[in-house]
Amino acid sequence: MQLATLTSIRKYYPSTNALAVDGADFSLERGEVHALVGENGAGKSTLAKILCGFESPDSGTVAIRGSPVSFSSHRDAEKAGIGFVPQYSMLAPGLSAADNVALGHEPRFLGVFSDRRRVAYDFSLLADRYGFSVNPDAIVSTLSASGRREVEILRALARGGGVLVLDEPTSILGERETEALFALIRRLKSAGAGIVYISHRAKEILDLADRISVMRAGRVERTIRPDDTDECGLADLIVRSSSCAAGTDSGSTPGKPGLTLRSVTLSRRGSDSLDGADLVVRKGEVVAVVALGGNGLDALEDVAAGVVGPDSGDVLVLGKDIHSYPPRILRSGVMAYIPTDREGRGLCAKASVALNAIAGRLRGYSFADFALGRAPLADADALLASFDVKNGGRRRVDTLSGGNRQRVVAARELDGPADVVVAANPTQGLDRSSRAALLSRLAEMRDEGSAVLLLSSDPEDASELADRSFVLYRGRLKALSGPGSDDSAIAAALTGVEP
Amino acid sequence: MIHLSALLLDAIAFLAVLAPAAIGGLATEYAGSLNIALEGLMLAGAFSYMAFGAAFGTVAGFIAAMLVPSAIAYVSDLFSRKANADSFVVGLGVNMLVPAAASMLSKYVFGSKGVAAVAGLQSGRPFAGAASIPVVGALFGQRSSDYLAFGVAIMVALVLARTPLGTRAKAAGMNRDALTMAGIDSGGVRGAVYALSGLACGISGAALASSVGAWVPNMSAGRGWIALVAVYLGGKRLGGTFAASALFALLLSLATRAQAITEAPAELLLSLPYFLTAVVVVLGSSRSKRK
Amino acid sequence: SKSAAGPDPLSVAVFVPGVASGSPIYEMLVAGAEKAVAEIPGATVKVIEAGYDQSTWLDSLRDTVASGEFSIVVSSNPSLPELCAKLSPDYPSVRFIVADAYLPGNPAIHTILFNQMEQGFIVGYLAGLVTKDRNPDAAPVAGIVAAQHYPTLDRLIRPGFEAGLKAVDPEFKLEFREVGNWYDSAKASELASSLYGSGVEVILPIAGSGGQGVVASARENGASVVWFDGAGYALDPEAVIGCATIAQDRLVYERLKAALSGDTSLYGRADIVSARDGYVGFDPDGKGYAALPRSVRDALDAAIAGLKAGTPDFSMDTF
Amino acid sequence: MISPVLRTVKDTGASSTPKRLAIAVATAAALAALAAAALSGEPSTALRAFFVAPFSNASSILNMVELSAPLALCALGVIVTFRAGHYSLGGEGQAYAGSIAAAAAGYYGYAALGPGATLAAVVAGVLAGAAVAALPAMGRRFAGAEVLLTSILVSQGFIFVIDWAIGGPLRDRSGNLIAMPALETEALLARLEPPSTLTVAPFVVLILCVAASFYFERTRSGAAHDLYGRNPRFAELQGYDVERLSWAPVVASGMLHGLAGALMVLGAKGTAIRGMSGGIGWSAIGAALVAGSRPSAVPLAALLFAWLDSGARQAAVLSDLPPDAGMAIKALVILVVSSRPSWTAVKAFMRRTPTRRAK
Ligand SMILES: Nc1ncnc2c1ncn2[C@@H]1O[C@H](COP(=O)(O)OP(=O)(O)OP(=O)(O)O)[C@@H](O)[C@H]1O
Ligand SMILES: Nc1ncnc2c1ncn2[C@@H]1O[C@H](COP(=O)(O)OP(=O)(O)OP(=O)(O)O)[C@@H](O)[C@H]1O
Ligand SMILES: [Mg+2]
Ligand SMILES: [Mg+2]
Repeated sequence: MQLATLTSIRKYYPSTNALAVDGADFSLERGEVHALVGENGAGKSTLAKILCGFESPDSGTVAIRGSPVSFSSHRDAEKAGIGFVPQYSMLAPGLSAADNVALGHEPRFLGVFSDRRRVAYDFSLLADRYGFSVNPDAIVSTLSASGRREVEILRALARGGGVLVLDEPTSILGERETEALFALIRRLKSAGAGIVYISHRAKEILDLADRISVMRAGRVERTIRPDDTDECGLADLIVRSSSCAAGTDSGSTPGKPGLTLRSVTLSRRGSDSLDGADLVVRKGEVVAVVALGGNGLDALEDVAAGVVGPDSGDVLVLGKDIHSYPPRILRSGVMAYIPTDREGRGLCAKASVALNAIAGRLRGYSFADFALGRAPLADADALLASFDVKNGGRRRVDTLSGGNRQRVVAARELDGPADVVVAANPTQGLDRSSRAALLSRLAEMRDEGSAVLLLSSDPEDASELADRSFVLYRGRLKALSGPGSDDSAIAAALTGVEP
Repeated sequence: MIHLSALLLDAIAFLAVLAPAAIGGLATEYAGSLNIALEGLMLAGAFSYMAFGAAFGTVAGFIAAMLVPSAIAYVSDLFSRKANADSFVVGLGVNMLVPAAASMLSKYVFGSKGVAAVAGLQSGRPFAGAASIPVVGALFGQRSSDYLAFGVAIMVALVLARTPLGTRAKAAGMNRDALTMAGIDSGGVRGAVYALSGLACGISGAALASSVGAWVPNMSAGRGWIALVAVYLGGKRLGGTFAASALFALLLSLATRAQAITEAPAELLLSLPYFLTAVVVVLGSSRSKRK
Repeated sequence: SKSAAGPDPLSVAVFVPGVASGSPIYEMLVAGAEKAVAEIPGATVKVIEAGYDQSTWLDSLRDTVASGEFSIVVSSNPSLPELCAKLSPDYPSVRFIVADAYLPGNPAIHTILFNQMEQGFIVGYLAGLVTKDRNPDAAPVAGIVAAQHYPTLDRLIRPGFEAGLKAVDPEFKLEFREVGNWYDSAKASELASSLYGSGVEVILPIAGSGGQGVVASARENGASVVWFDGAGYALDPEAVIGCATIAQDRLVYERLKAALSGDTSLYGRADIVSARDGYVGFDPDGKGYAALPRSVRDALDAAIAGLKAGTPDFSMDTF
Repeated sequence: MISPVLRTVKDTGASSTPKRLAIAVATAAALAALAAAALSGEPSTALRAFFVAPFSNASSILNMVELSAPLALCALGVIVTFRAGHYSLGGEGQAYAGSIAAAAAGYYGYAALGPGATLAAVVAGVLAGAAVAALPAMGRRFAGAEVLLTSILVSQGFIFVIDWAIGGPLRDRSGNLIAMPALETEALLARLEPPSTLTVAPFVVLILCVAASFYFERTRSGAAHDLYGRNPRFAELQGYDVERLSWAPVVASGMLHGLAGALMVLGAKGTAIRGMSGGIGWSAIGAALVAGSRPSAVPLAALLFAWLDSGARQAAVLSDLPPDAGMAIKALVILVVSSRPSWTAVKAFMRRTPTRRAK
C-alpha cells in the first residue's frame, strides 16, 4: 500500500508570481527511500512542504495510506505520522535543544508547569535511541551547524511515524554525521518507514534511494530506479544541458602569500575553537580546509574573514595585518568572502535581489551614475545572469529558493578580481550544474592569481578543487598529503583516526 | 530629612505599580513584540477598577481591571496580526484611544468627565500595625491592592518562566517557524502573551487608582513608559526587569522626597533619575561590549 | 452665517480651556454665560470645549474666531488673554471677555481677575487656626502641594496663604511641594503623605486633578485639606475642612450681560474683584467645616468679616 | 523612471503607500461619520465641521498645511533613524529642546542681529536637537547602548529641565502664560498669506522630503544606510562605514526634530511655551509608519494628521462633538491606516487558479 500519494499538485506564490509546483505527482511506498532531485527552484521544497502540511496546495490531492487528507498545519501531518527536516533551520535559536524538540508537546507537572527534567530526560532517551550525542541543555545558537541539523532530525523523529521527509539534510553535514544519518535512514527503512530524500548530491542518492524522481519547473518529469543510471547520467537528467564536469587542475604555480595565519588561537567558543592554527594560502592556489561541524571551522572562517580578532596570533592579508585595512579597502578588491551563514552575513534578506547583487560595489559608482545612470541596473542584471539567477532583481531576496540565494551571494563575491577569496561552504544548496559553475569560477580566480581559502564540511568540494588540503580536528590543522587525497584518508583524518 | 522607612514605603508602593506593568511588557517582548501600549492599558485598568468597583464593589473592580485591559490588548494584537498592521502603530493607537474612551465613558459612569472619587475604593493597609518595625516595616505597611499587584506580577512571571506558554512565546520571538514545526499557531501564542500583558498592566492601573480611591484622567502619568524602559534596562529578562523596576521606583521616590531637603527646583530633581539611568545604561553597555 | 457685516453681534462663544463637566470653575463659567444670554433677546451661545492640552488652545481658539460665527468669546484662564491678543489683529471684529485673568490695555479684550490673595488668606488663616488648635505646642507648619509654579500661584495664592498663616502665628512655616503636572494624583499623594508624616496638619492643594491624591492622603493620615475655588467638600466630607470660593458665575453673568447690552467701555479694561464686593468668599456648608471647634469657626468668621471691611488690605490696582 | 531596481522592495505583497493613504482617508471619513452620528445631537453639523470646515476657506487650509510642517519634519527624523535600524523614541525632547533654543536665540539675538535672529534661531534649534540626541548617539557609537532605551531616558530628562527653564529663569515675567518672552515679529518667519499662519516652513519641509527621498532611493550612502538598517552585519561585511551609521542617523534625526521645534516657535506659536511639544514625537512615529517609512509620502501623511486634528477641533468648535471624540477618531484612523491588507493575496485567493507561469 502507498504511504503517501500526491496527485496533480499546484502551488502558486502570488508575491513572487511564481508557480512553484505545477501539477506534480509523487508517491511514497512503505519501506522505500524516494529521492527528489532537480535544479534550484524546481519546486522540491515546496512539494515537500505541501506533503508536510506547511503549505496548502492550490489544487490537487494529498492522500495518506489511501485516504485523502487536508492538513491545516504541520501538526496534522505529524498526527498522520509525517516527520519533516526542513531545508532552512526552523529551530528557536535561543532555546535549548531539548526545549526545541519538546515544543508543542511539553510534559507538565501539576497540569500547568513545564517539567524541565522530563524534557531533558526524554531528549536524552531519544538521542541515545538514534545514536546522536547532542547535549539536551545546549542552547541551539551555540551548536554547530551540524549539531543544529541533528536537533532538527531528532525533532522529526520524536513523534515517530511512518514517513520522514528530509530536505537537503546533508548540505552542511560532515562525512561522519552523514554516515550516521544514512545508517539511521536504512534502519528506519527496514522498519517499514517511507523516506522522502531531497538532495543535490548524486552519489548519496544513488547509494541510498530506491526510486528517484526528477523535478523540473514544478513537475515531476520522470521517476527512475538507481540501477538505470550513474552519477553523470543523473546529473544530465537534472539539468538537460549540463555535462558531467570533472575536477579542474591548477595550471599556474603559487606565488606570494595572500592569506597567512600565524599560530592563531581562538578559545571560549565551546567546541568551535582554534588552537594554534598555522596556514599560508599563496596567490594562485586553492587551499581547502575540511572539518566536521564543531571542530573549529566556524572559528577559522571568522578569523580568516576578519570578523573576529584572534585571542593570540596574527592574521595577515598580503603581508599586512587584516585589521589594518579599513573595511572599505579590504572589501573592494582585496578580499572576497562567501559566508556559511548566508542569511545572516551574506544577504540582506529584506532588500531586493538587485541591491544585494551590487551591494559590494556601491563605491564604484560616481554620484551621478548611481543616482541617474543605468549602470547599476545593468550591472545587477549582468551579475545575476553570470550565475543564472532568473526572474529579475526587484523581488525581495528572501523569496528566492535556497540555491538561488546562494547564487546571488556567489555572483556578488566572485565577480571582480580579488587577492584573497574566503569561501565557506560555497556550494551549499547549489544544484549540480551551478555547483560546477561555482567551482570553475573559483578555479578561474585562482588562475588569475587569487589566493583561495576553501572551508568546507564537504570533502568532495575539497578533492575537486584544492591544490592542498587540510583537515581541522578539535581546533588543530593537519595537512593532507598532496592534492586529491583519497576519501578514506580524509575521513580518517576528519574523525581523528591516526593512519 | 528623608526617613529611610518612609522612603522605602513609597518606593515599594511605586514598585507595586511599576513591576506588574514591566513584567507585562516583558511578556510580549518574549514573543518578540514591543508593547508600546503599556501606558494606555494601565489607564484602562485604573478606569475599569473605578467603574466596576463603583457599581459592583472592590472585588469586581479588581477583576474587571484585569479582564478589560487584557481584552483590549488581545484584540489590538489580533487586529495587528490579522490586518497585518504594525504592532508599534497599533500600540500608539491604543494609547490615544483609551484616554479618549475613558473620558467619554466617564460621563456616563460617573456623571462627570473629570476626577471621580468613589468612597470605599481606596485600599486599606491591612498590616499597618507592623509598619513601625524599622526598615522591614515598609514591607508590611503597604495597601492590600499593592500586595495583590505583586501577587499578579509573580503569577505572570511564573507563567513566563515556568510554563510551556513562556517557552513558546520565546520561540515565537526567535523563529516563528519553530512553532509552525510544532504545530502551534504562533499568532495564538502572541495573542496569549498580549492578553497576559494587558492583565498585568491592568492590575498596575488598579493599584494606582486604589491608592487614591479615585479616577483621575491621565493618572498613569508616564508610569507605563517607565515600565517599558525597565524591560529594556533589565535586559529583557525577568530578574533584570524586576531589578530595573525597583531601581526606578527607588530613584523616582527619592527624587520626589528630595524636595523636602533641598531648595533645588523640583523639575531638576525629577530629571536626575532619567539622566542617571541613561548614563548607567551607557556604562553598562560598554562593559558588556568589552566582554 | 458669514455676511460681509461680520458675525451677529449677539452671538457668544464660551471657550472652555478644558472640559466643563467635572470642573466647577468652568461649570460656573458656562452657567453665568448662559444666564446672561437667556436674558438678552436674540442672543445665542455656544459652548466650545478645547480640552486640557494647553498647547492646542491657540489652535482651537483660532478655529473659534476664524469660524466667523461669534462676535464675543467668553473664557476663563490666566493664560488666555495672551492667546486672544495674538489673534485679535487678524480678527478685529471679535471681542473677548476673560475671567480669572489680567491683561489691561488691549482694546479687544476685557479681563477680570479675582483677588486670589484674599482667597489664599482665607484658607491660610483657617489652616493656621486648625493647626494651632490641634497641635498647640508643636512648631507651626502648613503645606502647599502645587502642580507647578505659575504666576498667579507665586504672586497671589502662595503669599496670601502665607499671610493667613502668619496672621494666626508669625512663627508659621510653609512647606511647598511641586508635582510637576496637573494629573499625577499618586505622586501628589506621595508628596502629601511625606508632609503629613513630618507634622503638617493642613495642606492646600493647587494641583488640578492631582489634588485628589492629597485628599486621599489626608483621609488616610487623619489630616486635613483646605480647598480652593470649587466644590471641595464633595471630594471627602471629613478631610476637606474648608473651601475658599469665587463667584465666577455671577461675575461672568454681569460682565457678559453688560457687553451684550452694548457697553463697549469694558474692552481694554482689566478689573480686579475682591472679597469686598463679594466675589471672593468662603463656603461654610460642609461637614468637615461644621466639625471644627466653635472657636475656630468664630475666629474665621471674624477674619472674613475683617477682610470684607478691608483688614488686612490686599487690594491692588495692577497685577 | 530611472533604475527603479535599486529601490529596495520592502513590503512585498502589501498595498502601496498611495493606496494606504487612500484607505486612510476613506476610513477617516467613515469613522468620522460614524462618530458624528453616534455622539452628536446634530450629526450633520458635526459632519460638516469635520469634512467641510477645514477646507471651507483658504485660510484654514493653509493653517492646516502650516501645522503639518513640524510634524512632517519629526516624521522624517523618525524615518532616518528607523531606516538605520535604530528605534529612537526621544523625538519629543529633541523637538522641545529645539523650541527653547530657537526661542532663546530669537529673543536674545534680536538685539544684536535684528531680523537675522531668525536664522540664528533656526541654527540654535537644530543644534539643540542634535545635542539632545548626542548622548544616545555616542552611547551607541562607543558603547553599543540601545538607542531605544537611552533616547527615551535622555529625552524625558531634558523635558523636565526645559520645563524648569521655561517656567523659571527664562520665563516672561510680564505675562501669565508659562512661556518665554514673545519674539519680535521681525524675528519670526513672515506670514505669507495672512490671516492664515502659513509661512515658508511647509516649503522647507517639502524640499527636505524630496532630498531625503533622493538620498534613500538614489544615493550610495542612502542605499548603505538602508542595508545597515536591515542587516548591520551584512553592511559591515560589505565594508560600509558602519561606525558612522551607528550614530549619525540618530544625530540627524535629532537635528530634524530640533528644526521642527524651531519652526513651531518661529511660526504660529511665536515663542517657547511650556509643554509645547505636546506629543509630537509620538504622532511623528505614527505619521512615519503611515508613510510606510518613505520620505516622499511624509508630507501627505502629516497632512492627514493635521486634517484629523483640525477636523476634530472644528467639530468641537462648531458642533457639540466633545474633544475626546476627535481624539478617538484620530486613534481609530491611525489603527486602520497602519493595517496593510495584502491585495495580491486577496486577489490570488479570489482567482485561485493561476493563469500564467512565472518564469
Ligand atoms: N515563500 C515563498 N514565497 C514566494 N515564492 C516562493 C516561496 N518559496 C518558494 N518560492 C518560489 O517557488 C519556486 C520553487 O522554490 P522551491 O524552494 O520549492 O525550490 P527548490 O526546488 O527547493 O530549490 P532549491 O534546490 O534551490 O532549494 C522558486 O521560484 C521560489 O522562488
Ligand atoms: N507571532 C506571530 N504570529 C503570527 N503572525 C505574526 C506574528 N508576529 C507577527 N505576525 C504578523 O506578521 C506581520 C509582519 O511581521 P512583523 O515582524 O513586522 O511583526 P510586527 O507586528 O511588526 O511585530 P513587532 O514589530 O512588534 O515584532 C505582522 O504585522 C503580523 O500580522
Ligand atoms: Mg529547496
Ligand atoms: Mg515589526
